[in-house]
Formats: sequence, C-alpha cells, structure tokens
Amino acid sequence: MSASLTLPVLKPADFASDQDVRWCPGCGDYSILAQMKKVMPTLGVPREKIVFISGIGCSSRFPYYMNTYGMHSIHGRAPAVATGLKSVRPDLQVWVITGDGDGLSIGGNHLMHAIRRNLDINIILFNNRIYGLTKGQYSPTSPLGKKTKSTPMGAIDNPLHPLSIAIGCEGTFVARSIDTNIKHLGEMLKRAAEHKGTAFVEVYQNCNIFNDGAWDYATDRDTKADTTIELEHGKPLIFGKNRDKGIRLHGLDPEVVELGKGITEDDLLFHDEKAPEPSLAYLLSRMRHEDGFPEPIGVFRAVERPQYDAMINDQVAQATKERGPGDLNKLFATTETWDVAS
Amino acid sequence: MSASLTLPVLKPADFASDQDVRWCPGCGDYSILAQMKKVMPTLGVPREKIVFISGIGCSSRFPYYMNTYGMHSIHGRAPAVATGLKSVRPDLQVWVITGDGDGLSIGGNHLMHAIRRNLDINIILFNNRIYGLTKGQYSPTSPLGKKTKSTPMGAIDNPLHPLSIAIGCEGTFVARSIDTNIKHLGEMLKRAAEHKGTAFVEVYQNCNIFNDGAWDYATDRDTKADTTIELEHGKPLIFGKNRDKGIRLHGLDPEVVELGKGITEDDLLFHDEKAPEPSLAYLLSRMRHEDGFPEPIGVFRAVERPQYDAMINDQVAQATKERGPGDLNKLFATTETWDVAS
Amino acid sequence: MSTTLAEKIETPTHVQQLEDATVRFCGDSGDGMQLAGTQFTNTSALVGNDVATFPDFPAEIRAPRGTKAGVSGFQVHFSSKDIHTPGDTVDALVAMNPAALVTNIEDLRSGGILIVNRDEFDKKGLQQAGYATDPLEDGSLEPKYKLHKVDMTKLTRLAVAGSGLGQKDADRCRNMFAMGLVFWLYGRPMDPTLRFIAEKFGKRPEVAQANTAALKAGYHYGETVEAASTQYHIPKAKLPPGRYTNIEGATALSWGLMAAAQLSGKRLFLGAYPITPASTILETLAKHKNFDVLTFQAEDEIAAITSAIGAAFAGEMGVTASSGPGIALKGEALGLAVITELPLLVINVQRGGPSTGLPTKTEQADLFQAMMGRNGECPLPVIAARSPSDCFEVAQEAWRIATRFMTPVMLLTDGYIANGAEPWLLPDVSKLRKIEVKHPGPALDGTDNADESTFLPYQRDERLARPWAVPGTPGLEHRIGGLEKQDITGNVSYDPENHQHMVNTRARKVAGIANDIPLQELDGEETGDLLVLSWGGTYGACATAVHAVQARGRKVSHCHLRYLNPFPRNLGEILNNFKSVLIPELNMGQLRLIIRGEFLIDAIGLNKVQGKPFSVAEIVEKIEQLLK
Amino acid sequence: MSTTLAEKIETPTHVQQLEDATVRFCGDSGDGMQLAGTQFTNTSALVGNDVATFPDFPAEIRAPRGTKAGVSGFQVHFSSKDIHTPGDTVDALVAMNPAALVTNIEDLRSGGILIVNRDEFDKKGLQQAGYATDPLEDGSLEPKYKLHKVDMTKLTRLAVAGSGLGQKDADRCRNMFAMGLVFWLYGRPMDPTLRFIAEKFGKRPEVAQANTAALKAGYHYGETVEAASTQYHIPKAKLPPGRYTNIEGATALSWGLMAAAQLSGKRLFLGAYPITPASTILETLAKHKNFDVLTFQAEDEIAAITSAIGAAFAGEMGVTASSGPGIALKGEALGLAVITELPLLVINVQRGGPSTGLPTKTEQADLFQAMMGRNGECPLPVIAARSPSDCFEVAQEAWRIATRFMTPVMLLTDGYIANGAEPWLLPDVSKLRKIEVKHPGPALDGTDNADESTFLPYQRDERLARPWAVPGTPGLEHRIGGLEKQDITGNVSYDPENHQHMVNTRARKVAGIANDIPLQELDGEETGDLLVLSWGGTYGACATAVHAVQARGRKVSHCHLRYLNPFPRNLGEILNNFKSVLIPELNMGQLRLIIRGEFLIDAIGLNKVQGKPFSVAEIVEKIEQLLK
Ligand SMILES: Cc1ncc(C[n+]2csc(CCOP(=O)(O)OP(=O)(O)O)c2C)c(N)n1
Ligand SMILES: Cc1ncc(C[n+]2csc(CCOP(=O)(O)OP(=O)(O)O)c2C)c(N)n1
Ligand code: SF4
Ligand code: SF4
Ligand SMILES: [Mg+2]
Ligand SMILES: [Mg+2]
Repeated sequence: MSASLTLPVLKPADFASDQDVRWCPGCGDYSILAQMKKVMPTLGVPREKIVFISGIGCSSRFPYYMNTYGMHSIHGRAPAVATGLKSVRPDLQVWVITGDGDGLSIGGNHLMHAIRRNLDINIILFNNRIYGLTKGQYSPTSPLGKKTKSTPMGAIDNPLHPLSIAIGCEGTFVARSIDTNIKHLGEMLKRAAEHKGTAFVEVYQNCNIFNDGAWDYATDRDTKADTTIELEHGKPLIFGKNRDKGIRLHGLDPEVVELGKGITEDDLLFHDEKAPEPSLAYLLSRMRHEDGFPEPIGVFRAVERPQYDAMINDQVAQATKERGPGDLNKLFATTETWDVAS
Repeated sequence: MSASLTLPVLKPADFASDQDVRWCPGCGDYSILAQMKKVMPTLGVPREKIVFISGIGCSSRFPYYMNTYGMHSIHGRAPAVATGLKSVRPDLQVWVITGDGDGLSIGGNHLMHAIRRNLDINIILFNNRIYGLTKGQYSPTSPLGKKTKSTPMGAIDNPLHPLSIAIGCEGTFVARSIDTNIKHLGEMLKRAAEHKGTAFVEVYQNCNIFNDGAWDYATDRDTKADTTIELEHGKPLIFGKNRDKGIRLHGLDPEVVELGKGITEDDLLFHDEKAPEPSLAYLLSRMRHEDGFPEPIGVFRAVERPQYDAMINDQVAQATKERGPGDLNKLFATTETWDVAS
Repeated sequence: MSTTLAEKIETPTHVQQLEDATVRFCGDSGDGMQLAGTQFTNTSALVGNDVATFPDFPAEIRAPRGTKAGVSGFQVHFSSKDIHTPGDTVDALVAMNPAALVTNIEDLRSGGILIVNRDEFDKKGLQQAGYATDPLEDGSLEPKYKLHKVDMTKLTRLAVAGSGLGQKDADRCRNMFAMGLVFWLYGRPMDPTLRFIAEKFGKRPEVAQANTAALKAGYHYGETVEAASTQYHIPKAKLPPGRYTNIEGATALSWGLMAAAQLSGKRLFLGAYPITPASTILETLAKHKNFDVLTFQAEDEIAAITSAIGAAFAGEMGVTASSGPGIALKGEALGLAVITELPLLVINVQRGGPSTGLPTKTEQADLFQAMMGRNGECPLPVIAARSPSDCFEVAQEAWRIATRFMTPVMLLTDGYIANGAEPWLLPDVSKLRKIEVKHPGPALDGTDNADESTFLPYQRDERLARPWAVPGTPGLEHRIGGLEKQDITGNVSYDPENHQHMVNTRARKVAGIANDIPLQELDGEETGDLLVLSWGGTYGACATAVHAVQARGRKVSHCHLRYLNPFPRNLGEILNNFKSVLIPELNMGQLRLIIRGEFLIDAIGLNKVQGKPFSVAEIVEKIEQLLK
Repeated sequence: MSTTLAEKIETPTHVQQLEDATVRFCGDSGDGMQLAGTQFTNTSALVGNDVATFPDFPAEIRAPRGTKAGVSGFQVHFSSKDIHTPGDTVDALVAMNPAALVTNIEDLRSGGILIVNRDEFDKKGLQQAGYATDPLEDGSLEPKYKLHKVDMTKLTRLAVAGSGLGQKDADRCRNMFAMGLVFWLYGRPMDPTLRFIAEKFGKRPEVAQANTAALKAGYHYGETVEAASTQYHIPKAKLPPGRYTNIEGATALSWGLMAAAQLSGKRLFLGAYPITPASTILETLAKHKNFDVLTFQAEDEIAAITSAIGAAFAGEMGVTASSGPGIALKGEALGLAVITELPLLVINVQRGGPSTGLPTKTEQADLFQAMMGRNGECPLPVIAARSPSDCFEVAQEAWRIATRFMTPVMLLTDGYIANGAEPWLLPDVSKLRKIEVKHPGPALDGTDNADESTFLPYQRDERLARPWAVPGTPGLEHRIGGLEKQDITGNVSYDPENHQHMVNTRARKVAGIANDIPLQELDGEETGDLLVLSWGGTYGACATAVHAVQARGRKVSHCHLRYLNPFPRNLGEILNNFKSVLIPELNMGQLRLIIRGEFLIDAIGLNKVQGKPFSVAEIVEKIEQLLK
C-alpha cells in the first residue's frame, strides 16, 4: 500500500464515483454531496483510507456517489457497522451518513451508543423532517400536527431534537449546518473530520418532493439573518440583518435582546464550545424558531475525550505487552493437563 | 365490570401475587417491590385496572410478584408493548419496569420514543449498573474502567446518564430515588403515578451479588447526607449532615458552597421542577458524585404536555364526529362503482 | 356515484371487435403514467370489461428525467371474458420518451400498436436511452410495429395554450393527451376521466381546464388525423350481476381489516413502520380513524409488532404490517406472541430479496421465513391472498383464526397483489360472517379481591385455545410472558415434561386449525396427469394457464392454496390422485420443499425470481413440457 | 503443570472394580456444587479416566435458599472406556438438602449410593421441598438405596473450627467435605484439589486452610466411619497417547476462534450481546486480548452482528455469538452479509425455546431458523459441533469456509455442549491447517487515481467467491450494499435477468461447498436395516446407543452430520443403503423435514424437547422398537 503514502493532489471530481446520482432534481442532498467532495481533498487523507457507511434512505444513497470505500448497509445500523470497522482499522477515516428516520427512528439506539462511546468517526444526519425514500411519511423530527401520508390528521408525537439527544448522550462534538449554506456546511464537515472522537453534525436538508420548504425560514434570503445565529467560539451571540440583536442569559433562560439601548455585547451570552460540562450546548440546542429564537448553527460543543477505537486497541497492546503475543501452546499449558503414555 | 367501580380498601398484601419472589436475598429489588405494594392502595385505582409491563432482567421479573395484570415481555421492548396497550386502553394505569441494560442498552430506542411521545405511563428503571440476570457483564451505566466478566481489563465506554437522556428526549417527568431510601422512593412512585404523561424514574438499586456496593456512597448512613441532595420545588439546593452546604450557580456551572461566611440561602440555586425549558433539569442531571457534587434525588422536572394516548384517541373521536361512525357501505360508495345487470 | 353508461361511442368506419387487449403506458416517473393507467383501468371497468393491472415503479423516487432508472409503467389488460392476469404481451404501447421505449419495447407483440412522443426523441433523450441512431427513423420499429409518431409535447402545449398555465405545468398534461388518444383507439368514453379531473383539480380551474383540453385534444387527434386507421372495440365482460368497483390489493386488505374489527367488535390497532410496498396499508388505515382505527407509526418494526402485542393483551385487534426485511426483525417478538398465545395479525407484503434486494419488485420468497423464521419450536398459522380483491376476505379469515385459536397469524401478500387492481363485486355488508370473540367475565365472587389463582390463563377450550382475559376484569388479574409456562396455571415452569407437553400442545393447536377451515378445492378433474399447485399471487397466471391446457383436453387440474399452515386436511389425498405435481413459485422452491417433506411426493418446481409475475405462457409451456 | 500421578491410593479391604460410574452433586446454588463437580471431573481425568459432564443450573441467579427453584446440579460420568455421555442414571448421588433430594432422587438407580446432609433435613427444609414426612426416616429411601446420612454441616464446622472463619464462611466449606467423602469412595487422590485450593485462596490462607481441612475431613470420614462399606475403583481409560486437558465447549469454541484468526493472519473481532448460554464466549475471548482479539459488547444483537459485518468489510475476522432469541434479531443483517458476500461467523449456542423459553436448558430447535430464518432467497452454510472438544476444530472449519467462499457461516452448538466438558488431546499447534486468505493488491497502475471501474468487486473465482478487497488498498475503492447487485461490477441493478442470475449464483456458490468438504463418514456397515442420522450435541448418546445395539449384532449404522448446509455429496447414497432411517433430535423434527424434502425418504424421528439431552437408553429403545 506504499502508494497510499504519497499523496497525489486530488480535486473534488476525483471523489466522484462512476454512478449517476439519482436524487430528485432540486434535492438538498446534492449540495451536501458537492460540499463533501470539496472538503475531501483538503483533509490530506488518501482516498483509499476513507470509508462511507450509510443505512437506508435517500440520504443513505450517498456512499454510491463517492469514489471511496463504502457500504450502503441496512436501515438504521450504519453506526454499528462503523463501530466494528473503526475498531479493527483505526487507521481509516470513517463517515456515517444517515437521515432523520434512519438515524433517529429505527437507528436511534445505535446512534446514541456510538456517540457515547466516542469512536473517532463522523456522523452526518440529513434532516429533512420526512421519510423521503418511502415517499412521505412523517419522521421523528416532523413538527407536531404535521400532515403527511401516514398522519392525515396531523402528527401527535413531540418531535425529537437531534442535538439535544446527542448532547444528552455525552456527545463530544455536536454541530449544525444547512444544505444551502454551502460555505458554512463545508466548514462544519471539515471541523467534524478534524475532531478526534464522534463528530455529530445535523444538516437541515430540503426534500423538495415530500416536504418542500420545511427549512425556508432558515434558508430564505430575507429571513435567515433573523432566524438563525452563527455560533463562534469565545464570541457573543449576535444575529440579525444588521447584527443588532443578541442572546442574553436570564437565569438559565436565553432571551433575545436588542443591542444598544444600554445593552452592550458584554451583556450577551458568550459561546464556549469547549465548556467541560454540556449545559451550555444543551441550552443552545433548545433555541427554536417556533419559540421566537434564532436557531444556532455552527459548533455547539467540541471537547476531547478518550475514544473507544483507541482504547480497545490500547487494551490489546497492553495485554500483549504484559503477556506477550498470543501463543496457543502457552495457553494450553495454563490448564491442568495430564499425559497418557502410549 | 361494575365491581371495578366500588373501591374496596386494599392493603399492600393484596397486591402480592401467589408466586415466590426469586431475587437473591439482599437484592435491592425487594425494597422497590415493597414500596410499590405500599403505594398501590393509595392511588385509588382498582387492581384490575393496573398493568405492569417489563422486559427481561432480574428487575423485569417484577410483574410476576404483583397481583395485577402484567406481562414479562422480551428484552428491551416493554415501552413499545406499553404503547400499544395504553393507546387502545387509556383507562388502564400502565407501569413499565426495566433495568439499566433492558432500558438503556437493547431498549434505549423504545425508551427514548416512549418518553418523547409522552404517553401517560410510568417507567421505573432499576439501575444497578450491571447485567444481573446474565451474571455480571457491564451495563451502559457502569463506570469507565469497571472490571466485569465481559471487561476483565475495564470498561471503555463512557457511561450513559439515564436522566440526561430522558431530558434530552423531551421528558415531561423525570425523577430519581434510591432503593434503600424507602420513604423517598415511595413518594417518587406516587408522584410518578400522579403525573399525566410519561413519568421516568431512575432508582439506584444494589445488586449485592454482581455489583455490591455500587451505590454505597449514596446509601451509607455516614456519607449520604453529603453525597446526595434532595430536590424540592421552589426550595434552595441545600445539603449536608447539618444542612450547611448548598449549590450555587456560577454562570451555567453549579458549584458547592458553604452556607454562612457571607453566603445565604438566597445566593443558592432554587429548584424549579416546572421550568418550561429543561435546561435546569439537564444541568442537575450532570451533577455527579465523582466530580465532587452531591447527586440530586427527587423530581428534576414535572411539566404538563399533551399525551400521545389521549391524542390518538382524540383523532378517532374527531374523525367519528366529522364523518360519523365507520360504515362499510358508505365507504364502498365513495368509490367509482358500476352495475352489471343480470 | 354509480353510473350505468350509455354506449354513446361514435362508431367510425373501421371498427374491429376484439375479445381482449393489453395496453401499457410508460414514461418518466414525472410523466403521470400511473394516473393514466388508473384512469384507463377504471374507465374500462366502467364500460363493463373485466380488468387486471400491473403497475411497475422505479426504485428511485425521481431518477433524473429521461433516464432508464426513471421509467415508470402501468399495464392494463381489459377483456370481455373474465381474466386473472395483466397480460403476457402488450397490444398497444405508449412510450413518452426514448428511455421508456427501449426498456419496454420487447414486451410489445409484433404487429402491435406503438405510440411515441416524437418531441422527446432528441439527441439528449436518445443518448440517455443508449440509442446510437433514432429508432423512429432507422427502420428498427417499422414495419414490425404499427408506429404512430405523435408530437405530443407540441400538441399538448397548443391545446392548453388558453389556460394560462406555464410551460412546466402545460407539459404535465401530456399524459392526458396520450390517454385521450388511447381512449379513442379503444372507443372508451371520456366522461369518467372528465369527472375525475373536475374533482381532483376543482380548486384550480385553470389546471382542470388544461387537463380537459389535453384529454380532448388527444381524443380528437385520434378521430381526425388517425381517422384512416382502425379503432378497436372490446365488448362487455359477462361478470356476475351486482355493483362493482375497481379495487387495489392494499385497499382491499385495509378494508378487510376494518371489516374484521367491526365483525368482532374490536378496536383496530395497527403498529407499523413504513416500508415499501407495505406502507400503503398504514396510509390507508390512517384515513379511516372513524372506524375506531388507531394507527401507530412505530420507531421500528420491533416496536410495531410489540405494540400490537400490547394491544392484543389489552383485548383489542392488534395488527402489524411490513415487508421481508421488516418481518425479519419481528422474529423474536413473534415467538413472544406464540408463547403468550395472543391473537395477532402479521402481514407480509413480500418484495424482492434477500436483504434490501429489489424493494419495488414482487416476489414470493418469504414463505420459509413465515413458516420457520423463529427460534425454538414456534409454529403459527400462515395464509396467503391470491389477488387484490381476495385480500378483503383473507384479512377477515386471518382474524377469525387468530381469535378462535388465540394465536398470531401470518398473512402473506406481495407487491404485485398490493399494487394491482381488479373489479370487485361489492359484498353485502349485512351478510359478512360475524367473528365471535369470547372474554371470560369477572371472577364469580365478582370482587376485586378474588384470589387470582382461581383464574387459569392456560386452561384450554376444545380447540386448545386459552381464555382471552382482558385487563379491567376484576378477579382475572394474571401475568404472562416469554418464559415457558406451566400448563393450565400459566406460571413460569422449568419442568421437563411440562415443556414437552406445552411444545406439543402449541403444535397440536395450530395443526387443529385444519379441522376448522374448508377442504381444499380443485379446479378440474379429481384425478389426472398433472396437478398445478400454487399459492399467493401466482393464482391468476396458473388458473389461466391451466384453463388454456384444459381447453386443449389435457388432464391437468389446478389447486390453489390459501392455507399454507396447516394445510387443508384433504391436500395429501388430492396430491396422490395425480401422476405428477407442478409447483410454480416466484422463489426457488420454498413451498416445494415443504410439500415434498410433508407428503414425500416428487413435486416439480417452476421457479422464477425476476421481480415480476409469471406470464401465462411460461406456465403453459412448462405444463406441456411435463406432459410430453 | 502437567502431572503423571503415582497410583498411591490406599486400597482398603473391600475394593470393587467398576468399568464406569456416574456421580451427581446437587444442592443449593449457594452450595458450590458446580465447583465440586468440576474438581471431581478434573481429578478423574487426571487419574486417566475418560469423563463426560452435565452441569445443570437453575434459571434464577439465587433463588431463596432451600427452594426447589434454587437447586443446582453437576453430573460426572467417568470410565475406563471411552465414553460420550454424562450417563443416563446416577450411581452415586450427593444431596446437600431436601430440595436437592426431591428434585434429583428419581435419577438415582435403585441400589445406588445416596449421601445426604442430614443437618439440612429440618422442618423448614422438608417443607420447602414439599416433604410431608422426613424421607430419611420414613423408609421411602431405604433399603431401595444405599443411604448415608451425614451431619455435614456439624462435621464441617468442627473440621474448620481452628481456621477462625465465621459460621457463614465455615458452611461454605461443606462442598469440600462432600467431595472428600466421594473422593474416598472412588479412591481419587486429593492432591489436584489441594493444589487448586492453594491457588484459588492463596491470598486468604485461613480460607485455604479451612477448605483443605474440610476436604480431608470428608475423606477421612470415609476411611474411618464408613470403613465397613465398599470402595470403588475405576481403572484408567485407554485413551490415545498424548497430553490431555479437560475442556468445556465454550472454551474450546473460543480457543478455536483464536486459532482460526491466527491461522488466517487476521485480527479477531467479536461483536456480542450477553445472553445465556452464549455469554461465556464473550467472557472467554475478552480474557485473551493478547491474541489480537477485540471484544465489543454491543448495545444489542443487531449492533453485534452489524459491527462484525463492519469488521469483515474492513478485512478482519468478524464473529458474532448469541442464542435463539438473539439470533432471531440477526436475521435481517444476515441477509446483508449474504448479499454483500462477506465472510462472517454467526454462532448460535442453542437453548430451550420458543421466545425466552428455558434460557438455561439445552435444545436443538433453531435449525429451521439457521437454514431458513431470513427474507428472500438467502442461503448460507450451516455447520454444527458435536461435543465440547469438537468446537475447537469446527470453529476453524467454519472460518475456512467463510473465507474460501466469501459467505457468512452459521455455527450451531447448544447449552449442553457449551457447558459440558471432556478430555481433549491437545493438538500440535504447528500442525494446525493454515487458512489461506487472499486479498487483491493495489490497482496495477499502483496509483490512487485508478478509475475504480477497473476493479470488479463481483468478479468471481472458480469457487464463485468474489474478491475480498480491503479498505486502504489504492485503486480498489468500491461500494457494496443490500440492494441487488449487477453481476461482476456489483453496481445496483434492478434488471430482472440479473436478479435471477445473482440468486442462482449465490445458491450455486453455497451448494458448491459440498465439493470442498470431506465425504460423509459412517460408523458401522455401509448397508443395513437402520441408519441413525444425527447432528450436533446428540452425537454422544447416538454413538453410544448404536455401539450398544451393534454389539448385540444389529445391522445398525450411525451417521453424524457436521455439515448441515450443504450436505456432504454422498449423503443421499448413504441414506439409500438402509432400510430405514432414524433421526433423533432435541426438537420436533427439523432436520427430518429437510432430509425428507431433499431425499424423499420416509425418515423417522425420535424427538424430545425437555431441556435435557437424550439418554442412551431412550435411543436404544427406539432402535430396538424399529427393528421389531
Ligand atoms: C428494516 C427496514 N425497515 C423499513 C425500511 C423502509 N425505509 C427505507 S428508508 C426509510 C426511512 C427514510 O427516511 P430518512 O432516514 O429520513 O431518509 P430520507 O429518505 O428522508 O433521506 C424507511 C422507513 C427499510 N428499508 N428497512
Ligand atoms: C434478545 C435478548 N438478548 C439478550 C438476552 C439476555 N439478557 C437477559 S436480561 C439481560 C440484561 C439484564 O440487565 P438489566 O436490564 O440491567 O437487568 P438486571 O438483571 O440488572 O436487573 C440480558 C442481556 C435476552 N434475554 N434476550
Ligand atoms: S424524495 Fe426528497 S429527499 Fe429523497 S431524493 Fe427526492 S427530494 Fe431528495
Ligand atoms: S443478581 Fe443482582 S440484581 Fe439479580 S436478583 Fe441477584 S442481587 Fe438482584
Ligand atoms: Mg428524512
Ligand atoms: Mg442492571
């Protein structure tokens, strides 16, 4: 594999497989794919060392379109597949591509456990708040009252908040971006790749066939400056077309305030993605458009913790150091044996 | 069923089934069972209207010992069984009994979705930080480095915090108690029963065979006053043998302070179980003994939200009101039909 | 809105009478071919033909326009005789673009009518379809087929010009133009479709107007431009008298479940997780909550079945529906339903496997899974529907068995049945067979303090069914679960003899269902040279094939199984009355192995796993070959 | 620490030579019966007997002391001949309390030795066991059995008095006293156990001393008090020469997996979720990480198998192990492994079903699930171990097949094999058969820019195996998944003919394994009146039974299957050489149905599902009955 040591300069196009992309024209998945291909060459990882694992769903077709190693596994199980893969081959860069149904409905438990184990993998959840591939049933992120094929009278399950869950199960890197915000999306993918440990990124993605416009408020030219807020480490939470609004803490409750009129930047909540305790990240994950808050995008939390894949291999190394490389004869000799003479 | 309308006065013993209890002598499960039997008669629910559903595990043997309706289902699925049961029969009081493995390992996803749907059921998780029934493998709540049958060199998964997860997935009632703190445990069970919506209660439970002493710090006569703190709605967080210590907020970080020396109760964090946003409850769920905090017991969060079982039946009622009770002939007539003459 | 249509079809000079015809509309998934097919089907049914359909979807939601991956088709077979299949070969093919042409042309019989939208045969289109040269011009299609090159895009745009629609929307009306043309070709009335348009687009008159214009334009295009060529007429079929509707399998199944719930006085609880092609059951039932239907879209298939088990324990009608991969996930929970002996319906709308396989294609390869896909000795009844309308009755029968015997029942259909449609003689609801369900009443002493040991949850009746005691009943408090139970009391028991007894009893109970179901019927002579034994969706093709060879005087009979476990009591006898037995299956021989193992007869298989149903010809050919 | 023991056993006046004997220790789960049994087994093996064991655990962790639910037993069969079963009936029974007596006495042969701890036969004890009167006094045991009432509790307390242990700990030594007594009875040396005690309690000398004292006390109690009665001597067995150890099935299986990994130069990744009786594999492998073993305790069985699939895709040895209910959950993922054609081992340590069933008891009822428990046409090889030590070899064979044919392999054992133990001739590691694994190298042009279409992941070799291209190899980047694949390229394909071709190819590949495995061997004549056909853990009982009837001159042979799918090439031939075929199974006839279906022979079943193995007598009886 010496070839993998020399790093030829690759272009985004080098990461395109020979398969035609089969998403609906206009699908948000296209721009995520484009950004991924853009980011790839900047990571300095040889193509053959990259693996994309997905479950089932429109989003999960992603690996077919990347000219890397990949597996389009079964519904909801990608994080588990990635866990085995990364454990035996920590040298590989492993990406998990999932959807709001694949990752939060059938696959919720695997997602939760992958995150808490903090394997060094990157999980990108395409959240279109609908089941696309199966043609339009509601998903765990569909809002209450949402009318879909399976909920003609409206959905009655409180939606899950992907980031709240990720933070609730010990996430070490938690971020959010938007399919159409390509520059920001690219940065988030890069940050995720660079993080040591499980990086979880929620991407607002538009399904223009079955849930068109679900994220309009966050993508619309005229409104997005007021409906989203970009988190920057160490910076105050400021937003608004003319950056004249901010988020202030009132006890444990965030509130929207106008800058000026006696309120200065210093009064605002300052973002700290490295806070050892996840309380801030959690609080930010609760800021919702429907409650009159701008929705944060960017890195909510990024802390270093031991990684499962490293530790499981450390134990192998340690055991080998202490007992020497496995030797069956030695093993047999540890038992009570007896000889039968011929 | 008229009998069920008259409520004969029942004693705890009336809730004991005719089966011998088969937990190990000294198991914490006994005292939880005892408290449950104590609470039952106080709830004013006729015995035949109560159903206990469990998965698999020592804890999940619980239903066999209650003289109510019950199902010892399969590993991890009790919340889903309860969802179907409660949806078609909202008149029943449904309890789910689960363990840290049953509820957080194989059953994590069902637990998460039951909580976010907020069905009016009560979920009691017996947390002994070990797999008891299968004889001592580590569980999702076992601490890092824990040596067990399946982790001879120590566990390498970051443990999950049951309450953080419950809060991370929109829990409306979240509480914690301890097997040996029988008075408190009884209260929590009662509060859970009274809550409308999914009540989630974590109970620290000692497995004296495979994980003896896991909770000693929280149960030991001499230390428990300093290692645990009882949450009371609207009251400041005070603890310690002589109630001279408290929890103060420093930004978003809780800190332990000594009362007196210029620090008064008013400087302390006041508990608000009804806070609309779960940030406080989440923050409290992060206070861990290992980090030098007293661990909160009591009700972390208790808010009213619409319940799935009520809403699913409301939709049936509404549909019936709008379209009249289902009539197959009417249904057939909605299609394009034609007649073939004889 | 029943209508008996006046036969007011202008009859031009050349009208050719036909017994039946098969038309296929194919185009891009965006071209509305499914709608065209459905409309044509309903209209044909309305004028009194028997019909059978075969929609064929692409796996992608919307593959890029013009690609082969994006081709969607809908085939309609309509006839003056009673028919069971969508037809082997196509008499008239409508291809909206080159990709549709190249992927469908081989099914068009030589001499068949070929209608193409010439406007789409440009460079890009031809290349996407992989055509080196333009087939419309290179003589590869003519004179082999009766080729009609129609500038549908242009003509449609012209027709709808007035409506003020944008070009994108205007082009959406091309399917109407194509339909209009085919309507004229087969002398079908436009009224039903005009009514449909009025209803569907009622709120957007400009769209309604445009579609109407396009439809008529297509029809008149036929009358005028094509006046020379022939028009075809297919007389009414002689169906039994009564009121009919054209019904899809998924709808019939859902309605059957609703009927079963009403007939047994139960609430209907469906626990389901979406999966192609089973999702339509969830979606259909969700529309009828006024039938006391509760639909629960679960987080996964395991929650779907376990929630249904919860509903069953609660005393209501628990149902779960999925397809192969989803059913695989239900295996463990099925065991729980078997050992707790609760009534439950598990519906498998089979699709191509293994694994994710061919999600939108049909197959019958989950029979093994249905019969044997569980740990331990875990028998349960398995029954299968044979056609779209049959689903209505099978759903009720499955629930009848589940409640009479207190057992989960596996009901098998497939993508072909679920998506296919056929005329259905509407049943007289008042005559539907009641499903009696008994629940033990409160303990005799009526009090809530009754010692529950007086209630014996595993005390069985003459059918070996245990009592279905419902929570809320005083004095019947009891616990059940997945551990082996003691006979009669239902308490946990590790006793060796008891385990043997319970395993035997569960098996005997299921086997005993054979005494409760009708004897197996036979189509043809009691004895003969060959018996064709079929199950599920292959019914139509097998029946048609057998009738064909019978007509040639062959000693061949047809036996179609609805009950796969247990088999009807007289099946062995029937099998032994024939020199040989042929079992056509859309799998590699699953029923065959079981029949051989059970009856020790050297049954022969005709097996096909190509994601599509048998053609009648395939079966006829095999039969003739065996008779040689 | 091998030892050749000097036969320094004092031989008292009455020594009776026996060919073999069966001893069972039973008592409360807290009484240390498993330890007593294991020690007695090892000692017997060390003195040169052949041994076979049958531990029997209660399902509860610790049921209340003295209850029947809490009784734990361990049976040892030791012999001067080579044996395969733990023995049908018991020659000597040690019962530590009334509950143990009542639940085990029926297995003691009349005239057998019965040793009881009289101290436990008080009111409470008798009542917990359900004895109305004291069996030690009411003559129900004497003279039927050779009854020895021993005040074990008192005597043990006396013996350990010096050690300064509290009474609770002192009583923990009663099992040692009982062992000592039985050691004397069968003239076994105490040294191995004394060594064991020294090691185990090294850190707590007082405990070591107490146990030693109790053991010796029991032994001398035999010498002195019981001096009158007889002592028994079982001479050495004539085992093939070499070095032996006594090995349990779970250990042999785990070691076999480790050997397979080494022989193929792979890392061993086990993805497992704890479940009785499979957990011991996870626990054993976790102890040997220095063999480059990675053990992953997954969140559930689905994550367990899919993580192993991930490891397989990564190019290493992926293994998952579970039992019935857990395997049921793996069905969908097995389909993924089949269609992606990755090597994978799936181990099912079978237990009593259905559902949760009888978790601690043995059964063979998951064969159907192994063969057919998946959606779609989804064939995979199935092989089964026949005894504890056989697991070592079967594990390697399974991995050899998985890698040579690029397929998941199902390996079946059961609770009886996993927990049982037998002497095992330690293999010469240097002679173990290598497992060659080939991975395609980097693309020829060696660069990372190789157009991946040059690599064809579904281009097959002569065995129809596809290449195992490992991530990290430049130029071989490729994608696989659960959708049907195009032949050769592996791209997604919905083409009908391709689907048929791929289904056929996957089936042919698995069937082709028959050409790669040894021909089926036969124990006995090539032809005869009856063939006993067995698989898995019933080997011992069947072999012993057949030998017994052969000794009586019956024309009976024995054929034991290791390979269940595909069957060995010559199986059909063998079956046809016998007038009739008997298939004993610990299920209701699963192999039987498959054999009948495949070979159309009227095989007869001997079936038992009682959570315990066959007795030799049961099989002999059935054979004789069939020969009448
Ligand atoms: C075991 C199983 N159950 C169900 C399905 C059907 N299915 C495929 S994708 C999907 C959900 C897709 O939703 P999401 O994950 O949000 O992906 P999207 O299509 O929206 O990108 C479902 C239910 C399946 N393929 N396998
Ligand atoms: C499908 C399945 N997988 C695994 C098991 C084995 N099993 C039974 S209980 C259990 C875990 C018990 O742990 P927990 O839920 O914490 O309960 P506890 O015994 O500690 O009270 C496991 C792994 C099973 N019965 N079924
Ligand atoms: S259905 Fe929605 S998510 Fe799927 S490809 Fe089409 S637009 Fe994208
Ligand atoms: S093993 Fe532990 S949890 Fe289970 S019953 Fe015994 S003490 Fe309780
Ligand atoms: Mg989605
Ligand atoms: Mg536990």
